[in-house]
Amino acid sequence: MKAPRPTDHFDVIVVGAGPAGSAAAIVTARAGLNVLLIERGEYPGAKNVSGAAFYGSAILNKLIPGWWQQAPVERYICRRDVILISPSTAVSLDFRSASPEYAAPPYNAFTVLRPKFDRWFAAQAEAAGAFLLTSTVVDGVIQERGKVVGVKVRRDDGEIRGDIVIACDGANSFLAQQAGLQRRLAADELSLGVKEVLGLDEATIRERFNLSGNEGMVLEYVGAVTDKVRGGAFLYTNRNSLSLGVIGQVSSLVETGKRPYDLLELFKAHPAVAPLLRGARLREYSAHLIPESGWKMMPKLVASGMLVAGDAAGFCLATGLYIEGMNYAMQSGMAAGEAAVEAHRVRDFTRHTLERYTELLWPYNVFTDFRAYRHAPHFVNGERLQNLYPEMAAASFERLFRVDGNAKQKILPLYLKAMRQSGAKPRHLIADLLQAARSYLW
Amino acid sequence: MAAPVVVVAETIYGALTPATVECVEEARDLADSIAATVHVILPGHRTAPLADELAAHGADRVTLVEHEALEQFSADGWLAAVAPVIRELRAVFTLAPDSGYGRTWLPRLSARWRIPLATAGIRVKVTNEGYPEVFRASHDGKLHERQIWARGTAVMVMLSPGVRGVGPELPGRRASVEVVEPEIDAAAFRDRTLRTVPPDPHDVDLTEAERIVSGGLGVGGPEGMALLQQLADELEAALGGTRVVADRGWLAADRFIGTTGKIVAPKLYLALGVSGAGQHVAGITASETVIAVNTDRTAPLLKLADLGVVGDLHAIAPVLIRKLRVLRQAAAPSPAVRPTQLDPVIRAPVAASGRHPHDVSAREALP
Amino acid sequence: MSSPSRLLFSPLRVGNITLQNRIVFSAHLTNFAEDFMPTDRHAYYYRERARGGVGLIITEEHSVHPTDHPYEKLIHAFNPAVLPGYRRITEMVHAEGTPILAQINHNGGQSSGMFTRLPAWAPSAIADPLFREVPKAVEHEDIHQIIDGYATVAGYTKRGGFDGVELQCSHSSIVRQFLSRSTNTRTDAYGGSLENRARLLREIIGAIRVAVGRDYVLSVRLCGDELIRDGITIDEAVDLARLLERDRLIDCINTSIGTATQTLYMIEASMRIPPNYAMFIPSAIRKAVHLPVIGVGRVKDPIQAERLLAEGHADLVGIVRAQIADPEFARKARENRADDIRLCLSCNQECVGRMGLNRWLGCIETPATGREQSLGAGTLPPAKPEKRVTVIGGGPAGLKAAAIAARRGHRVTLLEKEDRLGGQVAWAVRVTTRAEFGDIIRNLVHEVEQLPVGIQTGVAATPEMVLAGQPDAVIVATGSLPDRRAIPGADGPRVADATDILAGRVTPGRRVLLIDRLGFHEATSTAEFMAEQGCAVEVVTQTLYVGQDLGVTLDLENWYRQARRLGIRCTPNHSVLGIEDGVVTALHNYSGQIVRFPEVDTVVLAIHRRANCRLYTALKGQVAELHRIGDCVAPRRAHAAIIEGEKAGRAV
Amino acid sequence: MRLAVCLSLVPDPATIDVDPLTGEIDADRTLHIMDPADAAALELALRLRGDSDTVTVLTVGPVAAEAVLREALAAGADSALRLWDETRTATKPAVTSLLLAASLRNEGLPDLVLCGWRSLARGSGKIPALLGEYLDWPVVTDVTRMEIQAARVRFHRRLARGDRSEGEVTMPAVLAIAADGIRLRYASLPQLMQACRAAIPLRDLPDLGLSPLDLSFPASTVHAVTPPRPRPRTIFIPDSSLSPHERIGQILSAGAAPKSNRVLEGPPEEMADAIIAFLQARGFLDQPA
Repeated sequence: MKAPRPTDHFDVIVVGAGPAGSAAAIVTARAGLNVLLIERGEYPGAKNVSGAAFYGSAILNKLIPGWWQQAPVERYICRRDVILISPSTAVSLDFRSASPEYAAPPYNAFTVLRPKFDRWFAAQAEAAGAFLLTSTVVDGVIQERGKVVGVKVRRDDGEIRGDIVIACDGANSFLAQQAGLQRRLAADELSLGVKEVLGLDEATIRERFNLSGNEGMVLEYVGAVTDKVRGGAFLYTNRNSLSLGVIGQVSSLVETGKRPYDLLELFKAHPAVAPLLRGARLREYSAHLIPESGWKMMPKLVASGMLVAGDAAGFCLATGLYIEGMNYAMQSGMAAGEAAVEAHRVRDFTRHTLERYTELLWPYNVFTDFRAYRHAPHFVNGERLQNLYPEMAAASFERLFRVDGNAKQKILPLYLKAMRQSGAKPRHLIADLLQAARSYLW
Repeated sequence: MAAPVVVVAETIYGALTPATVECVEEARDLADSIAATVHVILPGHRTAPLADELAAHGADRVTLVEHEALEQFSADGWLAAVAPVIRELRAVFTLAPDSGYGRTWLPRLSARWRIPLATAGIRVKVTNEGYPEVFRASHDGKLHERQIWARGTAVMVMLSPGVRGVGPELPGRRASVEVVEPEIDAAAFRDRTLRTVPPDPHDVDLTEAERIVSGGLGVGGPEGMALLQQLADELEAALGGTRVVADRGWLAADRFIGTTGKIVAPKLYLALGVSGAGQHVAGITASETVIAVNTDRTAPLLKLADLGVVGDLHAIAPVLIRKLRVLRQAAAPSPAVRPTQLDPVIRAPVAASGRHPHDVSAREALP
Repeated sequence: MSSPSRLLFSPLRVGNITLQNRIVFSAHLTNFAEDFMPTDRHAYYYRERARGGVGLIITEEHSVHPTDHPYEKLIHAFNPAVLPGYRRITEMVHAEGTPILAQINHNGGQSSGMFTRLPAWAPSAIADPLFREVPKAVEHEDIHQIIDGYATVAGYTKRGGFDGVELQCSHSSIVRQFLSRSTNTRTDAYGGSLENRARLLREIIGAIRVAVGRDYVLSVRLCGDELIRDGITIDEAVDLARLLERDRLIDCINTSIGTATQTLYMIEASMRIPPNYAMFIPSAIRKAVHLPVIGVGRVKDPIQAERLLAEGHADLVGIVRAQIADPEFARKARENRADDIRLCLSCNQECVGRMGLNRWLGCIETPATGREQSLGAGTLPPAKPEKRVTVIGGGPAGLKAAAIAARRGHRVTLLEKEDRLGGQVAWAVRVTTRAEFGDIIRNLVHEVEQLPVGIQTGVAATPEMVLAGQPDAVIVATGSLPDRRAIPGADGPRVADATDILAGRVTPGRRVLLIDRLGFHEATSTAEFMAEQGCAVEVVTQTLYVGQDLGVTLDLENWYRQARRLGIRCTPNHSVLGIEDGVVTALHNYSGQIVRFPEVDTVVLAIHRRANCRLYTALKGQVAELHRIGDCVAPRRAHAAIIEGEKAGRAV
Repeated sequence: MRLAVCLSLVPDPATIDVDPLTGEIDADRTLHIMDPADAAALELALRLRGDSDTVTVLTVGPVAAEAVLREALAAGADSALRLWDETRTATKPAVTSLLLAASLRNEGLPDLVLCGWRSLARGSGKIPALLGEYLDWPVVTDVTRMEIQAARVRFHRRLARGDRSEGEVTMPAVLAIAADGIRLRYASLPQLMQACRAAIPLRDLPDLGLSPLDLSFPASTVHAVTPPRPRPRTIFIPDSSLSPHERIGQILSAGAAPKSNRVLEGPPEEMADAIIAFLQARGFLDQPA
């Protein structure tokens, strides 16, 4: 490990050794800058919790070619299910692909266990020359004459000065708020994810999800799985464990008075889910805040001497079809790193020069994706899509496939009957179709 | 005659430690399985009366290593006086309790004589094929390790106390006793034990307390429990109680006795205001002497006690405390044995520690 | 997420299956069979426990041969018609992810020809003390038929979807009779040494392995001490266990104590017998073998079970009556909600008590037991509309009605005139050997405290007070009162009611005569209570013997043992005519003589009570909905009060 | 005064997840920390250090073990040393003690060596005594309190079942600390950053003047790991030579000897005297020896 220069002044201070922080540290360290990477937990990944599905394999491949050969990955994802759930039935769309984009290097996505993955990714930053400082909590930024010049840590004589601070300290970022870049997030802009990791031996996973070798599967559930709470649930297959969790919008949780833990138990007991978990033994339980309303909620990302990236910047796209955070974290981290390197080249760290970061976010397709799907979060969290349509779909399929001697009905009359039963108005349906189209089709 | 199974005994307050008796019984089972004899080595001063107890638990032969300097433990003393006796017996197995004293000198013998030593032993056996086999605890008891050596390897094992429990004495067993008086010079001992101090009743674990004063619903409240605490202090007993008393907060949660609390086996159990419901009684069946005081003549515990007193504890206890105090002062003016107040090392100011990073809980991340 | 019961909920490998926890719902009779076939009742009964989180279920015994039929409702597993019933049971249990074994058995000489009109088969022609019929000493051809029966039935259980079988070699079984010198006096290869006496068992095991193969759990239930003359003792049991382990054909050893037809009271131990009383048996066997060992014997509490595992006495714990009383015992223990478990009283009244009377299995405090399909979990209809319900009386009946009504959503108020809940049960617990009967109230009070029920004690309810609350429905559960009218002179001096003695309202004199017309615990436990305080007690009853119904709850033998120690005189066959100044006169049933008993200091009455229905009659017609439940309808035992409490709670 | 503290890297018990069927530990999810008993020993050493004293920390282990040395340096240790033989993957207590003793002799013998009484890993508790053997020094284990007086150390040590004993030992000596409740102090930022930067010197066998032959000890041949299978404790067994009736009696009374029950009633003075008389009769009131 290259011992960093003994001065207590750093060119770049990155706060938070998650995907965003480590990516920024790698880019800046590779450019020869004197980089400090601070992590609150005993090791990178101790405090980081996310659904552990990583869709940015190709992105990371640019930063670290062939990364999956060295990194601790669980399974490559080549099968995805989206499942509409009602209390007793489930209607699912099953996608499986053996095409090279999915089933051959650089693969499309992986399931990972964050504690192991983050630790490996931060080690790459150290290898690139960044100085990793763990078990240290950053209490705030140091500001002089309206310019961020360092950070204050929760240890004696805990002041470190640096030209640029890149805040990657997760959703509800304390540093961004303290620097005035981000207001406190409202309850409907945040979701609470409650996750469990259940141990299950490899052979049973392969047999139960019919996967062979290192193939992996992602199942995402929408509808009554969260019992009137707006949100969804997921189940990912790891090598010898399952990650499963429930995500509920905080405002909706507060309204319904439901506890996330109860929702998780409800989800695990659902007839479509329980058989998948039989014999699995609880290993870990954790909770995590997810910034969800995307484009609308984007904070100011730049101040003089400071950038915000990753979840701290709200870069978490949850559109029902996609639940992706880690890839955008990495992209924003790399963009912030590049902006910091360029600022150092011109030795100017004012907000004006650092705005380069936001410009870079377009070619890095962070802003492009978020703007394209700016309507999706609102649409996905709509009351009707969350609870009404899944029931309708389940009821109509139930009706469709039941053989009870009565005359068979065509799909449209059947669907209209299901709609009347569930009290949905046709004009709502049309409005929703339009909204869906705007969100996804064009 | 097959090589013996040797046990190195330990004593405290002039009696055999329970862990020693367990080792003798383990040695007896082991010796029976390989048709060997059990040979116990008992270092100390004036320890002859203990030989019969060793025989009753399975010892065939006892060697008393007798010397005044061996009254209190010293590693150098034991190495000088006891090691040669062990060496001479050429034991196939050497057992000893896994105790603080044992861990000071036995590992040195294993290094000197290049004999394997397994500590935190759970069970010692010889497999059907004749290999010495030891199960030991590792990773703080979360795992058991199984170790096997070649046939005929001499093995030393330190057995974890409490692993098998002390069994009943076997009637009619005798052991041949021999005395060895080593020439040793106490002045040359580099380490010495000055005094052994009994446990502090206030924080001893109830399961290990020799004497317990216990309060039930009849105590009436925290003041009643304070009265019982005084009585407990007079008798150098630990304070316990029933579940009801703990539920009402008059007693610490880990001090209630019963099937869902602590199972105790004290020599003296003095219960005041305890009715004796099944759940509680199941926790004290192993008590040697039970005294019960209760206002209700029909209280079940009165019938299970060696001495039952029908009366109000609030009247009887203060009188009892007064009389015990008078008796104690008359008998022994010097204060009861208390450890000298050693300052736990020079107290250097610990760095003004801010909040430890791990104290940051996930909740703080919530809005 | 480590719960205090670390070992109780750690998985264990048994044969080719993995149990999720160490709790076993061990084999016990149910009398659910109809036409000798398994029924839906079995399926729902076992599923309720599987859903409650138990680790392993072992069914009651199924018979392997036509010559085996000691009691009516036995399942004839030798008849292939059992297969649909088997699949129904195993599918419903496996749906909850719980493995299930079938216990298979031949009762041999512990039987008679009553049902089969065939001779009973046994190792030797020694009559069983209970059936008192000399059996036929089986010949070698008969032995081969029995062995084939075992193998065939084992095959059927596998086709029926079971995960394995258990061989009953204790309690009542031809295998036990071959093993025990008390019933096996053969001189051929099947008698004499332990190897010979164990030959039948080892041949059966071999035949079963041929029939079902190695991937099928085979458990053997051995008796550790038959507690009879020349019976099996612990040393033989340990040697037998070593022998079987060396054959390497079995996967697990279950344990037991006593024999079904001589020392049954030591098998299903009542509350008189200390918990863990039989744990020395699995402990000794576990010292000798590496196979998983199941320990059984009045285990009522998860912490007690955890301690047994931690002290190494067993690998698995058989918990039967506690799961008959509360099917969710395992889940509540796993979720650290041990306090919410409805504790079993070990009273034996409605579970094993009904077996002897050829009735289906029930439970004194759980009306759903045996009728899970109609009364089990999830069958409680929500209150529509929600009503204000007033319950008068805090005894078992009132508490149960309040609990059920409140659980359905009614707004319930309960009024009790004493300052403590429990009704008559409060007195029963004063006797040390009956103290655990108080758990029936402890459970109900704990359940009601968790529900929105307004409890007011020390309130003597009057009709005006009840009506003032404008209840939509009233449930009267005011219990019963002493009834002195039945015996002339019973209201005279020096006469007391049994409850007065137990409540301490009356202190008995030195010489006491107790008149018993109930033949049940009220009489015998009061006698014991007084004798322990030094009274000279004589019990007079018109029945054939004192404590006629103690046999049902398996307390008879142990009560008589205690009565003899305390010097209680028992005088049966005397119908009491009257009392006068401490002198009781009675008619001897068979001689017609009038007998005057010597004068005593106190005459105690354990006689029938009368319904306290004053409040009910006063409220009749005044309230829209009025129910009357428990003793205030007709004084009966506690199970009647609980059942009527459930019915009223559901009807409101 | 020169103090040396031996530290070890052990799996954190809170993160150990033992597969109840096979007994294997899931290495992926196991975190490693400085052994709490070693940390207590280090804290005591730091508190003992006077102005002219030095505290050196040593550990035996692969490069990952550097973490404990860095944590020690951050807490204020003066110097750190790692000992390891690259050809090994694991070590045994005898090997660890031999390496430690050799290094202590090489670097110049300290006045006191402190370490934990037993590690949370395999927890043999043999190292202090073995170290004493290889240094020919006296050893004291399970020390809860200590005080240095001239060339001697006064100590309290913990015995079984809550008993304690006081003693003294001449210096130099090896003291194994069992002071649960003492936690290592929390490092300041500059110390932490300096510790992270510090290069940790490594000594292997040649540096210590040892050859692999010295480290060959009679190894146990088979070494299997199983989930804990508790061993049956002693329990009352009815005497099978007695008659069935008597055996049932023993079971009913759970083996307890029948109690000679006596119930008294009377004024408090009388009752107190009766209780005291009873206690004296049973020997509870005569002074302990």
